[in-house]
Amino acid sequence: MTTYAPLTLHVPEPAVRPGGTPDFSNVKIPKAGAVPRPDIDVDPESIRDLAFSIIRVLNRNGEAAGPWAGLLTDEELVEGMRHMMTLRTFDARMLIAQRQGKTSFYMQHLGEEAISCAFRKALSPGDMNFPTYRQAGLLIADGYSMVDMMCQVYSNSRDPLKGRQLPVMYSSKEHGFFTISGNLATQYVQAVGWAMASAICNDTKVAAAWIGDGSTAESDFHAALVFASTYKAPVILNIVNNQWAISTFQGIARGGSGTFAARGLGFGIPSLRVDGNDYLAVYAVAKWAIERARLNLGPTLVEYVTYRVGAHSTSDDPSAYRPKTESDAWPLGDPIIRLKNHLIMRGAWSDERHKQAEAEILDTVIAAQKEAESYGTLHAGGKPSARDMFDGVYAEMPPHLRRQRQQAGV
Amino acid sequence: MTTYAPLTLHVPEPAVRPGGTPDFSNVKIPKAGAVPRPDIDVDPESIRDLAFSIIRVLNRNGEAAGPWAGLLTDEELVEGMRHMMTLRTFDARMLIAQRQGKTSFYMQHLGEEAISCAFRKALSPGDMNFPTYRQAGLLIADGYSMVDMMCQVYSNSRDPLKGRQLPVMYSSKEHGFFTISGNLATQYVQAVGWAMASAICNDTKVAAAWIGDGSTAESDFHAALVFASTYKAPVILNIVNNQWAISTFQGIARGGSGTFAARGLGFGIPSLRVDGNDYLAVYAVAKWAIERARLNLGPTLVEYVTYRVGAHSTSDDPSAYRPKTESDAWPLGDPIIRLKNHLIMRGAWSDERHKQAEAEILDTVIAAQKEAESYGTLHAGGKPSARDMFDGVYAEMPPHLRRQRQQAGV
Amino acid sequence: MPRMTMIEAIRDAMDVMMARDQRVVVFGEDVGYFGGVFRCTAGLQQKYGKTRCFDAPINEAGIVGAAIGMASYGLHPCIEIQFADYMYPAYDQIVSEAARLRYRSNGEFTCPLVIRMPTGGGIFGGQTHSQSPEALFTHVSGLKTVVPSNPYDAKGLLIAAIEDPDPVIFLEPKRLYNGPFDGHHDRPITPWSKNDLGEVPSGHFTLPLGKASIVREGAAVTVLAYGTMVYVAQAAAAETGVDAEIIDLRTLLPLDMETITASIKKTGRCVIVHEATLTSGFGAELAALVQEACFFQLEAPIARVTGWDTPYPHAQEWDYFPGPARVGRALVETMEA
Amino acid sequence: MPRMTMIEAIRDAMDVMMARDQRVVVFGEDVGYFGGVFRCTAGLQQKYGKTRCFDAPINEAGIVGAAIGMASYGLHPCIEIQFADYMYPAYDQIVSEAARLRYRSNGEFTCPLVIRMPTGGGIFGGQTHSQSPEALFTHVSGLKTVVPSNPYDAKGLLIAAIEDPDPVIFLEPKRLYNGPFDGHHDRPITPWSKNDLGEVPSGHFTLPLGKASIVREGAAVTVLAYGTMVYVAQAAAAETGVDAEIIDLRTLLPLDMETITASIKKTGRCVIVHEATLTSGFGAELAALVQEACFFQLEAPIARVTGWDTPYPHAQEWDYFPGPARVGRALVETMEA
Ligand SMILES: Cc1ncc(C[n+]2csc(CCOP(=O)(O)OP(=O)(O)O)c2C)c(N)n1
Ligand SMILES: Cc1ncc(C[n+]2csc(CCOP(=O)(O)OP(=O)(O)O)c2C)c(N)n1
Ligand SMILES: [Mg+2]
Ligand SMILES: [Mg+2]
Repeated sequence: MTTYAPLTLHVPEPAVRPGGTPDFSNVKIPKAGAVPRPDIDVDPESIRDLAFSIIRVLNRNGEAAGPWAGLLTDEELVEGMRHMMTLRTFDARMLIAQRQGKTSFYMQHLGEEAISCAFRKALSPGDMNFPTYRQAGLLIADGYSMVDMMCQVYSNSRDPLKGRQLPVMYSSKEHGFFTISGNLATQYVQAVGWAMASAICNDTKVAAAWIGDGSTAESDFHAALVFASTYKAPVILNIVNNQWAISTFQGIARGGSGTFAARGLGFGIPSLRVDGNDYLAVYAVAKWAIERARLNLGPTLVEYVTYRVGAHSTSDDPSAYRPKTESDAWPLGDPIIRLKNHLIMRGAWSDERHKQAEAEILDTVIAAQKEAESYGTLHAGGKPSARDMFDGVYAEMPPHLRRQRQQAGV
Repeated sequence: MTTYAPLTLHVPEPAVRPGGTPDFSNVKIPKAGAVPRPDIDVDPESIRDLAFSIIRVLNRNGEAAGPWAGLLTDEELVEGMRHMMTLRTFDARMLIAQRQGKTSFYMQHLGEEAISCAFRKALSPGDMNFPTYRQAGLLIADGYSMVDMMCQVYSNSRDPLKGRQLPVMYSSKEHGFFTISGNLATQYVQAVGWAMASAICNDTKVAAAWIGDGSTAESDFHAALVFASTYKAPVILNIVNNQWAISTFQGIARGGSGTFAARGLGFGIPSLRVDGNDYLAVYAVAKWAIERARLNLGPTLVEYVTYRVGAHSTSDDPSAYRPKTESDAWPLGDPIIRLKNHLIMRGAWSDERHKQAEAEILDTVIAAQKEAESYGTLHAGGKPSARDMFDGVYAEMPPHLRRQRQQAGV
Repeated sequence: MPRMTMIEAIRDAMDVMMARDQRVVVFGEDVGYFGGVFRCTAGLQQKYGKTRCFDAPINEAGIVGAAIGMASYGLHPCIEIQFADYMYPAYDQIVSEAARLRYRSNGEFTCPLVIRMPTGGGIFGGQTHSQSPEALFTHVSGLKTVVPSNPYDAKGLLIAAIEDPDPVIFLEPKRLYNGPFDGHHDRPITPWSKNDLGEVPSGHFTLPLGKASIVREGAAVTVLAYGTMVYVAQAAAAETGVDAEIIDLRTLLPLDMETITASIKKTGRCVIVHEATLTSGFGAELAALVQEACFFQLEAPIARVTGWDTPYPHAQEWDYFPGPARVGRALVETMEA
Repeated sequence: MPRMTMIEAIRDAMDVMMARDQRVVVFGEDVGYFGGVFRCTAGLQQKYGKTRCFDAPINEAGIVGAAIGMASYGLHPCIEIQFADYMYPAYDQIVSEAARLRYRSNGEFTCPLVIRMPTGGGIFGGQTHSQSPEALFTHVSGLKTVVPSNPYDAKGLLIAAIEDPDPVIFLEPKRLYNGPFDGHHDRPITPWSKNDLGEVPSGHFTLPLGKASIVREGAAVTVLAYGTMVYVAQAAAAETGVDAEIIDLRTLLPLDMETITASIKKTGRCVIVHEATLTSGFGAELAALVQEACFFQLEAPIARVTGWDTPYPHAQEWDYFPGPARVGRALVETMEA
């Protein structure tokens, strides 16, 4: 009989840890424009390789290249850039506010702004997103009131959610933004159910599910893919791969598959990877996937390759687990700078206009913040009442809750 | 703006329902011997097509063909056939016993005998199976006492599990057979954990996880693949695709992927499909996968293509949801007949020897049954005590349970 | 009035609602073409088409999760979990999502969803086909929990549940599907066709969620029970001769404390019966509430008769099941205390 | 004796056990290189290598499921669920598998497994970082449930849990990680380094699972509490002047009924305090047991002071949290009843 060497457990590790030199040489990045654009009714089997590539439009010179380019006008691109800048400014202000003790917690989008901002523009009114906590761009790009957002962050007297939810867990039916759950991945399959309902009702609305790289490991991810695949639900299954899940690098969730998009292959779902820091590429792929859904061709899985430049949340300090300069080494650059360069190259933008826009946006955000703070912050000023705490557990308050509210004396 | 046609929900349906003519023309069956046998350390990416083919050894003429053939001696094959015949006879007797009211419930293997019987022979002592309720061949082929199995089925005074478990939910650590759970899929990821433990301890034992086609839809299936892929656990991930999950055809679990083996592709796990009614093919593929695991090359996913000829369980009547003659039309034949023909062709067997073996086996099974029944059946004769019910909830009985046992007066 | 089994009454409730309301959809494992392993949805796919009644993949989290998405869209899903023992994979979706959707979105998104599941033992189903997990639902704010004990109630309560704007857990004691069962497993069984409670109005009618029913009036001791235990309690009262007032709770949450309190103020004694394990079972909550509301009227400790704190065994089913002998003993002891 | 925070004591318990026993492995989300979001496992990977302490994918069912497989192999996993609020996806593995392995295999396969999870509110964590799901564990036969309230207990109980041959749920009140907390959120916080209970022996020692501790002797009323509520109860007693005997249960299951009963037979009154929602909370079981064991000694209804039956809100955290004012009121009312 053969004798075998002892087994050993493989525990994946990121290439570099604090103290080391950032290294993304393992991230294979195809040239902008290199990946073909398949027909909308393509056989998923024939585009398996798209799950292992990266669809890119903007090249290093800021030019738009290839078959996925050419969908947006200058005005639309300028608007897109304003959305991203607004989101970044919003984040910066709320981070400071949190540090000032005006709220308990905040989560920013730094480096990932293109994804939610561009995706929103590819949707139609009536469509529904089932977002995670890192897609506020869906709201900004749809014109949701920043004051309302801030009131939610502050849990103040005008908080649309009456102080019940953790900051950034927004909800806006009107803006196609499903109430965020703090529990990871749970909403991925709800998005599929919502899309199935649209099909059952013979409507034309589509749903977009959102999840992070780390959260694809959750079992609800599987439930979503099974249901989407079986019932060909009109849903876009978005995976935002920002390389990190708190302190855990994406290799722990991804394991031996080269990419997260590969997960879709086992379900016969067309699975694409896209440069998540490229507004044009995100928009183009989103458009393609949304069109497929709306034409009843079923689900599409999209992996957005990006990098979480900031901390996971205000409770996190990434210098404990990754090199401080890792984000500088990230090869896909910054989504705002890349779009800015493209617009300048197109002659539709300039450094001065950019500075001016920055100033304007800062003013707008500060004005919103002033207004929001006039309605209170977490520990000061107006706040939701204790009575609000008892409302809305049920449509009609049952006797035991009424009794408890009485006991609470509110 | 484009106007879109109303969406519609796609609900998959089997090709035929009762009243229709069975039709398996959609099942593409490659020739025996046609599928190559990759090197044991093959790059999973390079054998993706194996997830869409079927590895077969025995052809229509009963010959063994191709690169997966030639692993077993005549004696081993005869032994394998005896195991399958024993399992089939065991099932037949227990089915009758259930109908006679000697137990509450039974589940048979009809048509699927090759899978567990052949797989067990490819394992080594110390390896562990995490089976479902349809792999009793793992016990039969390992020489576990049929009397003990029957005592479990009867929940009698000699039931090794003291009447606590539903019939067929065997447990035998000695025979590498993990205690079966009535809950589907839960044990798939436990198998991965067990395999990880073997690697953590630098042992050389491997684990085999088992699941049915329908149960791959469960979320724990995903958990298992994620953990197996990430930690390269020494585990074989078996999927028994017998076409049905109670009344539900496999298309509901499978959705748009062509096969169940395809599920492994998204995890970088080598994924093979094999003719589950071909003892030689099952053995060969099991051997390959087990060798990979033991050489620390990580997990392998194997889909066994077979057909559940009998009812799901004694509580089920399949004529309500599929044509009565569907099993006759099943293109992969019967595992016992196919192995018998092969052995006869090899000159190692004959019709007479087969009949004789049948008679011998029946005698052995009847003798075991007599002995088992002498220890009681569910409603008559010896039975586990009510005291047994209170034991083993914890290693040591806590005070509240002692009090309850007292109250019960046992 | 037509006579129905509990299965037929449940099916009829869904049938009535699917006919009245396009928003009602039904799905679950084996519920489509086949009509469910207990046949509760038989014929519905044929009648309403396969986009309103269909088979689901075996993924309870997915079934509930997809249903939540549908409910938030505006549908009213009425879904089946094949056995209550298999609801655990869906527990996160139920607790963290269905139950809190309305609250956390301040009413923007709601979840009108009914989750049906067969519950309880008495059919030799062993550990994984016998459980009674009601206490795991009553602990969760935002859920309602219903346990009918007869065909009439089952239909009226199920229609009310489907019409309810919030998630309702609908637990169906499977031992009652075909007839009442008083725990005397060795005696012949009476089908619902021979029982008045098998008389079920056709068409639409509802029973309010949150109203108990007094199934036996009595002066000596109040028995709180639901599901199968309602019949066991009746047998125990008959056999011991204890003049028990037996209350069938029907809805565990919201709970009909008015009816309970009134009865105990009258009798001064209380016995609680359920099939689930004792510790942290729903009986604990009942005992806590009763002693709080009726402390000064109580003349004896509140007794609980329940399943033991062990998994539900296969062979020892009748040792585990809280049958009429055990309930009877508790009645007598409570009278003597 | 060294002074430790509760985090350090918990880490020390794992450290001691990993050094003594090769079978002890530690894993969970972010517990490897980084050492856990609450830093409970900091340094363990460095010390014991990454096959004994490692990061897990974000899949709680997978974490528990894999750990069950490891435990059945012979390891003693001590795993972390990042917040108790995220244990629901693993609930099936805990209830249907870990808890029943020994029973259903008649002892052939066992599950020596500790599942640690931070629990409770008080850190503005909102609905999904504040829950106290202990009652969902105490209802499940086969599990033990432990809730330490200070560094000393945390270490002794965690070592006992790791050495236990059966699955133990180890709930860590996160509000106590860095110091005791009596509910006066507007007052400065005392760290464990200034508290005697922060004195923790180095090396190996255990406290038995199933033994409560009397943290304040008193004659007027017995308070049953655990975790954070132990300090709230102490504050309430001090502030109302009610001579309460306060029992820190430490282990909910097995429960130390002896200590409880002895105290209530002495005081004749009982107030139960927990942070979890009221209905079907563990307080219900306590009330049911107490009224059963001490019916004839009780002079007033048993009161429960708990979180309300709503999700744990963000802004209204201190309206939800059962603070010293509410507990004090219950003490006074119970004395006056
Ligand atoms: C069910 C569940 N488990 C764990 C957590 C704690 N948690 C919050 S965010 C997070 C990391 C998520 O990473 P990823 O999915 O990559 O998203 P990202 O934060 O990078 O956008 C974890 C583990 C949670 N919220 N829910
Ligand atoms: C979690 C869970 N859900 C549902 C069931 C009920 N159930 C038992 S067997 C079965 C069908 C399983 O089909 P498959 O996985 O194909 O295995 P097969 O019976 O064909 O071998 C179902 C739905 C269960 N046992 N556990
Ligand atoms: Mg991430
Ligand atoms: Mg099957």
